[in-house]
Amino acid sequence: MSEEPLHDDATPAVAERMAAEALIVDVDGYEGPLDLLLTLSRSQKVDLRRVSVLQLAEQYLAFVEHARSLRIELAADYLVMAAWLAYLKSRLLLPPDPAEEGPSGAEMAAHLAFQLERLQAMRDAAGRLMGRDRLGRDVFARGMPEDVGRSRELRLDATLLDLMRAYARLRTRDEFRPYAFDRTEIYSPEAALERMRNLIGAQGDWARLESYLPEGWRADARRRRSATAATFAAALELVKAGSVELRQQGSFAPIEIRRRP
Amino acid sequence: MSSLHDTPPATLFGIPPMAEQERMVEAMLFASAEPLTAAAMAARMPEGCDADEAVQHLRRRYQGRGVNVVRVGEAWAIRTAPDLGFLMHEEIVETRKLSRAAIETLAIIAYHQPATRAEIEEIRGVALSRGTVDQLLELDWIRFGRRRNTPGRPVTFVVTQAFLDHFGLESAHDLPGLSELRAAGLLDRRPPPGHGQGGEADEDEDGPTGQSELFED
Amino acid sequence: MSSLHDTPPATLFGIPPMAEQERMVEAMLFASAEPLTAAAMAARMPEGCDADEAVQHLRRRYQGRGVNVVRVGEAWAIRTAPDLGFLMHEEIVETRKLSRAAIETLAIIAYHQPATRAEIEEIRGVALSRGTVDQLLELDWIRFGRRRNTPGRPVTFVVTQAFLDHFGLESAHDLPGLSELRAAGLLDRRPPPGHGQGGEADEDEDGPTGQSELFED
Repeated sequence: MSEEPLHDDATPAVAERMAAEALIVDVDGYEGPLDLLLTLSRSQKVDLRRVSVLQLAEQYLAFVEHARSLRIELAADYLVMAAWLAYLKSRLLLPPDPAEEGPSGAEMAAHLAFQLERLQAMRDAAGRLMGRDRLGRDVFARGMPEDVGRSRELRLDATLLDLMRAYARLRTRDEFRPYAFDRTEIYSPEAALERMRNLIGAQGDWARLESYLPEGWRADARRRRSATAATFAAALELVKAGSVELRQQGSFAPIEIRRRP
Repeated sequence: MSSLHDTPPATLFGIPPMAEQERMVEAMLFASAEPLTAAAMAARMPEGCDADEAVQHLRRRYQGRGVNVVRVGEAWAIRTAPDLGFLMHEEIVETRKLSRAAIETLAIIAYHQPATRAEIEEIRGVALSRGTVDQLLELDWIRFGRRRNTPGRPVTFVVTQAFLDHFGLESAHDLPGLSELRAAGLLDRRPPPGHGQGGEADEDEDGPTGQSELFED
Repeated sequence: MSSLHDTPPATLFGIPPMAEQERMVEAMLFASAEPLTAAAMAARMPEGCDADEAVQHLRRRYQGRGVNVVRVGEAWAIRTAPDLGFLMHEEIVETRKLSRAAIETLAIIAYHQPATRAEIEEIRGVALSRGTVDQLLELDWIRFGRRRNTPGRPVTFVVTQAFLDHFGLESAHDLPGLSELRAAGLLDRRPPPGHGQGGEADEDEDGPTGQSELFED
């Protein structure tokens, strides 16, 4: 359920998540829908492998209904799960439609049972882990690490956290940088207009627009593109001013320009 | 082993006898609060010493004693015997109480490692909160592992030597109940049905089960 | 002295056998941050124990070993045998945090490698001092990479294996990207003032292009 959208945190989520978490806490202290389902499944008093998913779905939907009747605002996760369980329930109850694509109700139910069993297993494992003899509580390290033969060597150190924080700091500072155009190969419309004004007076015949590109801006593709755009913009400016005419014989045909007779 | 007093500090051939090497390893392990690898100890010992063998001798010597030589991942440390913890009330280091989310996240990383954020969230059924990972990183119980070779190349988390040291584990193989969980298929990366194709599960070059690459050592 | 394994942890009379008391003293002296008097140890031990006698046994046991039980005023402590002091030399290294300039430079090289001096200066917005580079080279965390095929053929910097080892990374690819840093809480999600769409800024979170060419070695 929460797998795809949350995958590798594509960022829009943090604030939403925090808000969602705040809500989750309100739902009687359950840590999410799976936790709630796990708690409900205990009421069936059977091995998790034998749990009736259909019954569980009904219990969950009843819980959600109940919460609604009490006007408890449920976090979105709970509602998504409710919708999914309602769908699962219908898949389990209705005879399978051979035309329908996707996993069968039984497969979906089996996966849910697996998720519950796995979550329970991880809880148990966490409990056993925390119950071990722990350093600093049950087992102790040397209280007096010895400083014999003090040879002072200065070592410079940094942790991975330092490194990542430094990078994060630099990169966030970047976000503050005022907007600036970083490209260098730019021929400005102002320059083009200046140049056209001087040249156009000398020519009365139709000439290709490209022939007005300045020297040094014709060979390199990036420079040519910039100069063409600027020259075209300047030409339009001159048409508007009434000093030149533009024509093009067809789509993608060369654009031609001449001084207005 | 013969009495240490009879053996000169160095033999004619320049390599100290094993009993002497054992003393050296003993001194170094006692002096350090952190686990030391055999390689790190060998680097400080005279040429030709075998820190690995010396530490094995030392380990046997301290069996059943008030302090023991324990293995911590690739390294060795001396730690007090667990049954004597009651004597050390004054030495107890109060640790910040971990949230349930942090404890579960830690367990999931330990048992499924290397584990991605998405996998942790899938198992717990809730988003992994900011701060939970941070807390575990700051405790130095988890670190970033290799990126997963799946779309998006997500970072993974693995547990650290400090984790092993804290929980008294020789290696991540020794996590309680690990083999039972694995046998029950509960550590498999099993995609939800219908996510079969294109999902992250099948491009896994890391193998179908978690816990694979880390234990290659 | 009889093996500890044969003796039960407590006798019929409730007083632990001497071997057990010796274990207790051993553990306390090991874990304590300062020398302990026999009285202080006795206070922590079960009723009826004789810490004085136990410490004498322990002292004999450690005679000739790599560490010894020594008297410090009225108290007792475990100390490295004097002849092994030479092994402690590497133990005492003063560590100092890397300067901000150095850590930032290192971060840029790690994320953007191979990186030229000009690129580092552009990202940091200040000139790169020779001392900073020298320091990182001396630490063996960066080295010179291949020259860049641009005018002037500037030298580039890349990170070293020692860098990866120190920071517990398998490769520089495994460094988390910006959005991952943010998710881990290492980066405040504070949209810059007047920068409407705060989040969009990190399309190229993995660090620009650089990363690809770098791993040719």
